[in-house]
Amino acid sequence: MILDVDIRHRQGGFALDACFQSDGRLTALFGPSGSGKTTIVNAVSGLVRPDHGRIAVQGRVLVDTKNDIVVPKHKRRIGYVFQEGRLFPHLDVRYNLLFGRWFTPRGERKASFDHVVDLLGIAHLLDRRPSTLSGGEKQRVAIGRALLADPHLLLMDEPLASLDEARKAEIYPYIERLRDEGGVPIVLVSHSVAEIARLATSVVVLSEGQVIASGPAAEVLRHTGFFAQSGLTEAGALIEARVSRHDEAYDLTVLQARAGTLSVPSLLHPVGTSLRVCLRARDIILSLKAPEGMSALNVLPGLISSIDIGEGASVDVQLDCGGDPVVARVTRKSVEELGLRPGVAVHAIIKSIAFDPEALGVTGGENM
Amino acid sequence: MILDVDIRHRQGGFALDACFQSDGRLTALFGPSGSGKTTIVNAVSGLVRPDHGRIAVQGRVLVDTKNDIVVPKHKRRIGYVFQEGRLFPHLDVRYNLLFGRWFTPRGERKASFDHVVDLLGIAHLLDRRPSTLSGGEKQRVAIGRALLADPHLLLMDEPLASLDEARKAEIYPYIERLRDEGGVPIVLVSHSVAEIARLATSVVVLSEGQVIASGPAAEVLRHTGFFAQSGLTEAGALIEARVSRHDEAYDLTVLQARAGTLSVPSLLHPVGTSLRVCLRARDIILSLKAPEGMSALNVLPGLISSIDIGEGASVDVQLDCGGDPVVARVTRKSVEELGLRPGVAVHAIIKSIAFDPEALGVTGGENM
Amino acid sequence: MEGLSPEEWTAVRLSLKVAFVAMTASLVPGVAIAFLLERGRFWGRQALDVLVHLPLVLPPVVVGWFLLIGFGRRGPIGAFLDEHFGIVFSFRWTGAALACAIMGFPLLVRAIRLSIAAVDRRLEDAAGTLGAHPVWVFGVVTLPLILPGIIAGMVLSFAKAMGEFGATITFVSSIPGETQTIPSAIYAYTQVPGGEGGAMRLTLVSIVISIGALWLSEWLARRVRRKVHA
Amino acid sequence: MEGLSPEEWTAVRLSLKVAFVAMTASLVPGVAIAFLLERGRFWGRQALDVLVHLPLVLPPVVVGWFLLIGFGRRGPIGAFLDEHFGIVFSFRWTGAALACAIMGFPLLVRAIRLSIAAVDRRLEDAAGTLGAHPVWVFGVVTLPLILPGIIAGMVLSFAKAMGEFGATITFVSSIPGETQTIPSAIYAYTQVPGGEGGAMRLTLVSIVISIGALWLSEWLARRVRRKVHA
Amino acid sequence: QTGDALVFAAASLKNALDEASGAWTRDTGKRAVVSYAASNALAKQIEAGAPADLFFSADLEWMDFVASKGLIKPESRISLLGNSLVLIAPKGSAMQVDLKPGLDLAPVLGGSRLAMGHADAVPAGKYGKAALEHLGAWAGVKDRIAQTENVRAALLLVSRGEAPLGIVYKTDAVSDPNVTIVATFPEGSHPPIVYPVALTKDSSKPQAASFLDYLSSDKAKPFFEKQGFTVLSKARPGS
Ligand SMILES: Nc1ncnc2c1ncn2[C@@H]1O[C@H](COP(=O)(O)OP(=O)(O)OP(=O)(O)O)[C@@H](O)[C@H]1O
Ligand SMILES: Nc1ncnc2c1ncn2[C@@H]1O[C@H](COP(=O)(O)OP(=O)(O)OP(=O)(O)O)[C@@H](O)[C@H]1O
Ligand SMILES: [Mg+2]
Ligand SMILES: [Mg+2]
Repeated sequence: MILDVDIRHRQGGFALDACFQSDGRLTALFGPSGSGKTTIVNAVSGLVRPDHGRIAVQGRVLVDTKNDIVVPKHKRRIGYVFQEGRLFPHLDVRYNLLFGRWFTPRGERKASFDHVVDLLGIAHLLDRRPSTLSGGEKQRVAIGRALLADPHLLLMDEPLASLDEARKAEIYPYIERLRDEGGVPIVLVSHSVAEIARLATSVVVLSEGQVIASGPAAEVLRHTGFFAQSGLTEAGALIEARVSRHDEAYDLTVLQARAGTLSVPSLLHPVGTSLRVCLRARDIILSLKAPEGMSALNVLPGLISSIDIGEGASVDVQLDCGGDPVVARVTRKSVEELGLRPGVAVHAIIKSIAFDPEALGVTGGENM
Repeated sequence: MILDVDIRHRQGGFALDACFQSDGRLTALFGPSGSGKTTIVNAVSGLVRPDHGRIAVQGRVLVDTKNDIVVPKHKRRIGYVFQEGRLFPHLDVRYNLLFGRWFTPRGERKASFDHVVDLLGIAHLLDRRPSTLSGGEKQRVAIGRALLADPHLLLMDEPLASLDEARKAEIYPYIERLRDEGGVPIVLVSHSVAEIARLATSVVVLSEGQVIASGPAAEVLRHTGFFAQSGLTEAGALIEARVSRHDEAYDLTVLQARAGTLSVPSLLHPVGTSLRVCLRARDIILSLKAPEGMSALNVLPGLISSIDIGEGASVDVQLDCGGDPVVARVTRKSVEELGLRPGVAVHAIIKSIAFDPEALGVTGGENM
Repeated sequence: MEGLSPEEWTAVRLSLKVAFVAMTASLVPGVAIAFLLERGRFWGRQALDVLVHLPLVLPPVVVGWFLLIGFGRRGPIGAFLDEHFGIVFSFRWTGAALACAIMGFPLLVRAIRLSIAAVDRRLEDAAGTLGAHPVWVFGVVTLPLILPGIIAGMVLSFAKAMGEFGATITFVSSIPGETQTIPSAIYAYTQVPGGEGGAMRLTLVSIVISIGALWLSEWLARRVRRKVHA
Repeated sequence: MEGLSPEEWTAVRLSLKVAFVAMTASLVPGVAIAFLLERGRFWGRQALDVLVHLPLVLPPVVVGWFLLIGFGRRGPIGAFLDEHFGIVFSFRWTGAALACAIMGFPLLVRAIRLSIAAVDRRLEDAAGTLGAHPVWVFGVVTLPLILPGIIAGMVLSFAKAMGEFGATITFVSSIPGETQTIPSAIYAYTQVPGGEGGAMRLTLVSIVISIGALWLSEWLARRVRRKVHA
Repeated sequence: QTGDALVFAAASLKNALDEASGAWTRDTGKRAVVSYAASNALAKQIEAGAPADLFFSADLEWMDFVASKGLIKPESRISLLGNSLVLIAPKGSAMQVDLKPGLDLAPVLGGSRLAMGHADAVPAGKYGKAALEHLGAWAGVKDRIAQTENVRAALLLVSRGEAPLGIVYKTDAVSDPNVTIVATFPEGSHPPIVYPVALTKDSSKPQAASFLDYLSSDKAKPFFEKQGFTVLSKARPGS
């Protein structure tokens, strides 16, 4: 078990009672503002000492109030990207970045300074003081500082909230690599379901200090209901696919999943790479017949396995497309008009363009 | 002209040279991290005194370095939601919220305390100190503080970045009302094109201290190219529609635009309300024939007016649907396979579900 | 050890009064000058800084001597104040308070300056955008935030006033009931062989008073800190 | 006004040495005690606080007298230090430095305490999560952040040492070349007819030195502040 | 410096002793180092083991204190100097005071103060109090005195015009052009004003003894007399 948390903690009028396990290499904490995400992350990092309970990371017990074990924070080797930056004002960016390195045993200094600096686009800031940085620049330096401490666990509290999409798109693959190759498990607090869908292997959903759902990302995300309160339509199915060829004429890449082939805007990954693909429920159109003369390139035939009628106009139709689970979110009206019900054969239509970089993540092969 | 900015300013190695006008009631500043958004907002609020130039808000000159005019910040009546909160640590939430009110002439105190507190969901925090609030809670209080000062201009620097979708969905309509009814013009810094598409009437796109595009939101957003660098696919056409009826059986609302009728998940707006609808280019499928047996409820017939072939796999196809401009983003492959070219008649297909609350904003009628 | 004599009690009461008045009276000018020195960029700032520090740098007797020359009945400032406002310092407890206030002033100002330097000016900016005139910003943002420094400065000023002797006795001499503070009384004891008992007695009283003052200040500081950081 | 006599030069040099040593020597204990008082929660904290403030509360002569009793050759601490470490304070310049250090100690400690209270503890937490042991956190985060307070404390301590008279002359007398500092020399001048000139001359020297010290400290503080806030 | 004689002397002797020791050094090549402070402080320092060779006190009381602790060589003790006590007023004052029994200073002072050394602590103050008591004037002015830390401060108060009258030593009064001597207290009205000097018990430096000899010799006399002291002891044969 990578992360094993079972804590109770009071903060003024707020009571946290969180119990979850995660063996995901990237655990996303999701929940509305004030639901206790930062408190959990603080407890794991050692900034908050929980009133009761136990926290273990990769089998190492960090807190066990019953046995009076509380590992001091500097011995936890946990890289923490704070929600509010917390850069050292008296050090320039370079020394902020190198701070954790001073305290990392020489043999464990793996992260490459130049690489991290490059990735985060902060090379031109190295000699500046934090007070002269813009909001997003500060956040990038904070990410770099945590990464360069070569932590055994990385806690990221909304690290990308103030970054633009272009920058995010550059950082996502790095986080994926950390997750898959570096062997550094990550806990990510995020409000963005798209981000979670792309990055998380496990998801913990919090509400008012309680865990209301937790489990592998693919499972939690399929139940769009958890996210209904968030007014979100980013949820959907996560399926695994493999790069089968590159169509250079049209700048497309063709992926092979169990459900069928998918054409997506060209990717740099070599043929054979395993990818996780998020098929957002809201992007999928269902059709009784195979469509013709349409711009949508991806058509996945499947059978309706179940229909979850929720509140409001929308209905989640669960399909089985050659073994891959797919969810389509359509209107109740369409369900009635088309006579959709379990067992009916349909075609799931998805535009290639819908696969923006956020929807496609690299996977180590067994990350779902 | 609501906002007239023409300033040059140096900050260390960064040079801002921004010139733009906006008569939009909500002007969005968009640009990558470090492009100078906060610097512009600071200059407007009076926190930064630009080296050269002129700033006027609703005809009132705030800065004119040529004529040595610099209105002191406390006389500008500008509500500023800072990127980093800046709550007063020695005052509890209530007095933070009421702070600006002390300095507002009695007759101009229009914002209702209870209403703002309710809207932001911070009623239970009123007696707390800022240091005990979570990140999102702080941000909400900061928004409330600026609103309750009854400003003549509202500056919001990424105010919603750390808020969850549910909270955002509650706040958006309020910002719209402020924009449309209150007569308070707003400048919004945001990384989210969806947010901009929903809220902005004018957009200013910045890059490295320079304005690279500015104008009415509908126009700027149609050129998805500006956002290409942001890896975004949220751009699209903004069209105006009117609520024509509510279909209670299916929880749908039917809108009438020049392009045709649109079914969207049910809205609370009464029949006759004017709405701005964002037809995201990435959500639109083009079909040569009218589709049949498909779950997508909205089909808008139109003529291709032009095709912008960009780099990569995607192509923006501009349509004229009964006078409304519509953009569809499809693959180059589809364009060739379907033989799309200017003059060809096509059907634009959009799922009802694609119209999530972010895509639909109320408009005063002439906000585009 | 016996109790205090009535004369000693008078000295104790007088010392408390003098220290309290010295502390209170130097508060407003202290905050103002701390603000000027920390934030101001004006001609003569450096000179003002030196002036404020002088009472610390010079032997107290010299300060008393300068006070006598300046604020004495015949001194230019003293004569002016006497003529126009009827304020007399010489041989009055007010003179003792003035001497104590001046001797404690550098300590008060430094403490407040340090607090002002630590104020996050972005909060003041925020208050400005909310419509607060700089004077209001000072009153409702800066001042509450520097309260810990003001309290520390007051403690130092009060403590210094309790112990000040050289400048006071030089300026206003030692008149029982009027200007004879605890230190003057202790001084008198130390000047006669065998006076140690009396000196110790009064020293103990001083210590007890300072314990009280420190306790009070800590309590206040805790309250303030709770307000700001809790 | 004539120049200084060789004797006066000796006093000036000695005063500088004494003030510098007093300031330097009290730095480390000053920081440590400020830290203890500001952050510590231990039994006797209040007593330590009172003890640190005593030199301010008591008349300097009394402090000098306590020093004489405690650190004199016949005093318990003085005898002990002499026997075991060969450190002698009585009637040496080291004694003058000790007296000045002790008189300036409350000022130094207060300034540093104020700075410590203003440190954003979340930064220290951040350093902790990056693997820094609390001792390192103190060294690389807290200490640099409290530098302005340390500088202010050093200024106060130095200035106080330049002006300290009562405790010094009581403890180590006023032996030219060994313990006669500027203030003692000024005092001697004020005790005889015609000494005003000499007293003024030395007073001016004191003022000039304090201008230099203040200028230096401001320069240092600006550098530090630029480091932290620029 | 180890060979130099270390003299602990009352601060009021500074001018005279500086000149005397300078002359002595010129004559003999030996040096005396003088530490000037208040007599009481010096006495207590000697008690605490100060390395002083010679103690030159401004009054008998503190010399007696040291002597009672056995810290001086009694045989070396000399009452070297004398002084007299005067009543002074600011220059130009038309004040007339006759110092005879039955004196009442209160009306002369008006609403103001009589400046003098601390009546219980400073030697000049103690002598002044004794004199006023002797003249029967103490009760009348007891509440109107401004007691100073040392006699020079009392002089300053009168010299600055803060106080209309003051009691100081003649040595101080004659040197200040801003005051005039109104009257001199009769010899018998107060204990004799005496400046005793003695070698300390631990003093072993020959220079100290020779400096003491020099001070009590005729050669040193002019230096003291120039400052207004009367040299009491009979001149001894020069060293
Ligand atoms: N004092 C300064 N010295 C040097 N450069 C500065 C200073 N202040 C700001 N800058 C630079 O100015 C640029 C613009 O900053 P600004 O805060 O306006 O960016 P921004 O567009 O708000 O970015 P973000 O989205 O990250 O908040 C940044 O590159 C920043 O590094
Ligand atoms: N010292 C405190 N006293 C009282 N309540 C507190 C204190 N600290 C935190 N809280 C409350 O605990 C709750 C959880 O806070 P936490 O910071 O964990 O939220 P979060 O999930 O990180 O929210 P956000 O997304 O807004 O950052 C909040 O409601 C907050 O108000
Ligand atoms: Mg949080
Ligand atoms: Mg910014």
